[in-house]
Amino acid sequence: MKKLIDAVDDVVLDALRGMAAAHPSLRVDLDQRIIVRADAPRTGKVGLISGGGSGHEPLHGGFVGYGMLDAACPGEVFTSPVPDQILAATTAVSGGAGVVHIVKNYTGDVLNFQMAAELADDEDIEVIPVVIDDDVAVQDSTFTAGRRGTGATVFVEKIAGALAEADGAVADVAAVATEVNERSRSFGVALTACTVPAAGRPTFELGEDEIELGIGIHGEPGRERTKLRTATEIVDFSLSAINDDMPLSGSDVLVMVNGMGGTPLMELYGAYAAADKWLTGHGATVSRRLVGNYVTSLDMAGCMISVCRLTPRLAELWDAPVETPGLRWGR
Amino acid sequence: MKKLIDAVDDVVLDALRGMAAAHPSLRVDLDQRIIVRADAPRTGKVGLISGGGSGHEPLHGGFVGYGMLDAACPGEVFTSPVPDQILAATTAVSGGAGVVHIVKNYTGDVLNFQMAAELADDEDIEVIPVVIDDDVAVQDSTFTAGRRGTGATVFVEKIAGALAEADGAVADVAAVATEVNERSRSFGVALTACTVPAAGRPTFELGEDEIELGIGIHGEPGRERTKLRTATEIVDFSLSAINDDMPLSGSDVLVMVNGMGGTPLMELYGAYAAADKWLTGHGATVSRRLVGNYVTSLDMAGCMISVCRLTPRLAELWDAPVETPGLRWGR
Amino acid sequence: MDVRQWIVRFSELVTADASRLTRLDSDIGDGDHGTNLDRGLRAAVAALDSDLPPGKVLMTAGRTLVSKTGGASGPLYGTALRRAGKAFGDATEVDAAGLGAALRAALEGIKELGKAEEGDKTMVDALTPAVAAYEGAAGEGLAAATRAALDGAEKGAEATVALQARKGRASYLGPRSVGHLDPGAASTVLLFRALADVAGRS
Amino acid sequence: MDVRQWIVRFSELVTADASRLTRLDSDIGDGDHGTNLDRGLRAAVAALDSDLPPGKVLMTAGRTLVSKTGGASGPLYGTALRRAGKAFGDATEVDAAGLGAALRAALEGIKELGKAEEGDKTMVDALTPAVAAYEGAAGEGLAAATRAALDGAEKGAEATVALQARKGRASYLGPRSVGHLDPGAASTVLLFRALADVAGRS
Ligand SMILES: Nc1ncnc2c1ncn2[C@@H]1O[C@H](COP(=O)(O)OP(=O)(O)O)[C@@H](O)[C@H]1O
Ligand SMILES: Nc1ncnc2c1ncn2[C@@H]1O[C@H](COP(=O)(O)OP(=O)(O)O)[C@@H](O)[C@H]1O
Ligand SMILES: [Mg+2]
Ligand SMILES: [Mg+2]
Ligand SMILES: [Mg+2]
Ligand SMILES: [Mg+2]
Repeated sequence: MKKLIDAVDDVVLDALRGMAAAHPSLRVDLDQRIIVRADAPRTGKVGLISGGGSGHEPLHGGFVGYGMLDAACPGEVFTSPVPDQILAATTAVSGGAGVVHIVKNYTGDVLNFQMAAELADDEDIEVIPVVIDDDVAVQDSTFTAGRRGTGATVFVEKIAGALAEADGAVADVAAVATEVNERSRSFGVALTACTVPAAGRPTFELGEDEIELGIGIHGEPGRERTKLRTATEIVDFSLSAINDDMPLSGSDVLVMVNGMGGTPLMELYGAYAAADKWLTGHGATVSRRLVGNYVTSLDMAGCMISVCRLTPRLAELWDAPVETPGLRWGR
Repeated sequence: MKKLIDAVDDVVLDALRGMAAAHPSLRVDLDQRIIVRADAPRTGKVGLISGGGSGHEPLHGGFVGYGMLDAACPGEVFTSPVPDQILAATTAVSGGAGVVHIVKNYTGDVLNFQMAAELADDEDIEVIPVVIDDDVAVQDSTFTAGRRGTGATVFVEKIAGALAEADGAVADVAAVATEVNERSRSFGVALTACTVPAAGRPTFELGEDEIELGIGIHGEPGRERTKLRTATEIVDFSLSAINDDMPLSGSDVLVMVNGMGGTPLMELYGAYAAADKWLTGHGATVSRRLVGNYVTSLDMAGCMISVCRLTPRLAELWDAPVETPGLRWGR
Repeated sequence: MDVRQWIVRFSELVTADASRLTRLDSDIGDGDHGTNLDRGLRAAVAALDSDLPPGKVLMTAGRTLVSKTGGASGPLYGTALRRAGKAFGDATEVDAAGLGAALRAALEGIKELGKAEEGDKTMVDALTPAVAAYEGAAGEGLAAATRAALDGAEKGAEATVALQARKGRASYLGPRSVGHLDPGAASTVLLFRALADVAGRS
Repeated sequence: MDVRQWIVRFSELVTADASRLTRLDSDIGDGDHGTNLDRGLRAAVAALDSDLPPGKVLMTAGRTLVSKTGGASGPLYGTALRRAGKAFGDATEVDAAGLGAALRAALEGIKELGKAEEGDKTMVDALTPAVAAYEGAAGEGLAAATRAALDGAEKGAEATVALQARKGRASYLGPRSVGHLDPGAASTVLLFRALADVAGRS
């Protein structure tokens, strides 16, 4: 394993040190391991926080700032944060108007956020959790832990963040987050596994001509291993899986062609070309898009496609100004 | 070789298709292979264009837009564009006030841009070329082709773009580009080689515990192969090389910790922490920075550090609004 | 029996086996189970005060696991130890019956929090037969009962290989989760090995 | 001799050897020389009109190489062919003296544009002895002279292995460029092999 790191045990802390030094608009607490907007808390503003394992950068820390998250709590690599940390973030952003927790649907994340919410309740902070579960590769049934939270998290954080910035009430911010989650779906494909620093070897072995369909964002293998396919075939397969679950025809959509960390932007643009063509050919109107690395899985090669069926109100909130290290426009 | 592509011969064209579909603010000519601001040419505005081999995305196409480039001409992967293409870009952005060519110092780029400038001259378009040669890994002597143009290209394109946007005269835009180049230095380190699609195998072989010091951005090996070092050691080595060439103490600096394409953002932030510490410890003041993938080398793992010694005027031009797919603030 | 030694021994065994646990988690999860538990247990051991009664020791260990581990296993093992601690109440000695009640409480705590049933391919599959075996042998004293529990945990864990996961990350794999040992069940075996080691000493 | 056949044959040889040229360029450059030249020459062949006089054929081929190849080799080979074409002027036949003047012009064009001298480890190192050998044997006729030129190119190319590069990308490697054959010198050998093949036929 070759990584640009000092020591496997310090990767998260060192990254936080870098965030602290690079972004004066953020307040990074290295002991608590939280990244907070420098101007938080703002009295009367709903606090919006998220968190999860590290290794998905820029998610979540890179989305802290004006018009998006108020704080992020990064856990160890691919490991959910702990309750104390989530509580510290919750307290730091609480402006008296309640706090919304954006939680990706993984057992560890859900349990740790749940425990943090109980602790926050003890301190009389109202917390509403919104669980993101957009990954159509997983069956949502009583026989699984439910769908995973993946790419749509970016959509939710941006749109809910815009409403919170515009002084939306806590119930409304949670409601719009839920609405975005319900209107969004994702599907991911890996060309290579990733290597967790502490593990030191790839999370799975894949042949030179094999890919994994339906992967998550934690280096876990997907639903199915198959022979290498072209970018267009991969994109079409992904969008078909999404469309089967949530028909897109007639919709105005926001689409993200997201790199998993190790795939060059040049290839992501090629994939975007295929996605745009597929969507247009299937009756959807693509009005907004992101192409790049937004929800990564360390150095994994591959891509994840996320689609959100917009409403005029969601489109407006998406377009609202945002100023974070990872997403910025309008200011 | 596993890549998210359709066919090795079409990667550049497919990426351009994606750029065209994703960015309505750009006009992409698939035949000429140029990416142009939709609002170009603007009468009386100096045109600013750049180009070079593909595989360095977001450079250069991702830096076309308000406050930066007017057009980019991407060649094949790691291959300079051809004169006709550069001429087409030059003509497309010529608003009668002259055009500045930002050329990275490689024999191929220099020769092709030179031929294009001669063709432009035939059409009575004044062209001033500015050659970027910021890479301290290469000796600038009569025994080499001179220093390579690498990371500082982003600094030059942003700052010269700001002046051009503010209606600077062609000689002034070229002069500020030259000034930024002279005040900037870069040094890069590779943890892995990259794979050019058409070649189908890594450009060089590196052992599990080896790295290359002083690499360029074309997958070529560096000056020296050495054992794996920590991120802090790599950063310190890089900054020492820069500092030896251009003393930084007492300067207000803009620094970029640039990923080569395959290194996770989390690691780049860790490297940034080390860079910030080194610079501060050596008497420099870091007032501005970029952390991320800006000048890449396909899927290569590693990083390149670029430093520019700012003046108040350069800082102001850096801070001016920019709106491109790859760099955006202020609007 | 000194429950502090139980946690210390559990931590030692997890440290020794961390890379195996992580490898098991790579196969059907996200490759962090050994690292997680090792980090959490080291912190728990550091937080333990030797002069506390058994109930307090376990509650402290549980709280620390929750605070320091992260992932699914942190809250689950943490809650288990806290519940076990609560079950001891103010008791100053650990006897076979008291430990039995504590283990039962731990199991119930995990099931309540994680909503997993036997057969879902989780730590519950090792814990359930372990607790049952303990209860069956409790009359024969601590050493024998904890040995039976270890035996139950091992058999239960082994049986997860054939199962398809229905909880936790492995469930995302669907049928591909079959044929792999559940990492949480594997670490539960270490929990009971530690217990048998420590109970056997006294 | 039909210069159009020369370009066609050069293109065939480059296509057959493209991956070797690219591999050589990977070692001390950026791994695109074979791809570049193959793309450029295919375009040049497609642009050729069979009814043109030799000078025009070479000028067209040169212009197309410049337009379609990219990289350093595109402008260099393109300029070489254009200069060679110019040297032929309006001649309708290719004789040994005419070809000699054209080759000399090609070499000068490359040196002027690229500013490389012999010993810099570039295509100039293959071209220079090739042209010299041609000139030495020009009196013996086209077939013999082009065979001598090929021989010179091969020897010159081989000699680049021991050199340290001072021009082009390989110069960035400093001493590490020693021990590798220069890719441009290798493709220049193919240029002269194509010439010998075609001149030998007629
Ligand atoms: N809902 C659940 N109930 C009981 N145990 C569970 C549940 N979900 C996961 N586990 C256990 O947790 C283990 C994984 O722990 P760990 O890898 O530390 O956390 P994570 O899955 O968050 O990475 C699994 O092997 C399984 O035994
Ligand atoms: N200044 C120069 N003069 C002559 N030949 C050169 C010069 N620079 C490079 N070359 C030749 O060009 C070859 C590389 O061509 P190619 O790989 O197609 O272009 P690039 O270096 O732009 O990728 C080198 O092997 C060398 O022979
Ligand atoms: Mg985990
Ligand atoms: Mg090249
Ligand atoms: Mg795990
Ligand atoms: Mg080359």
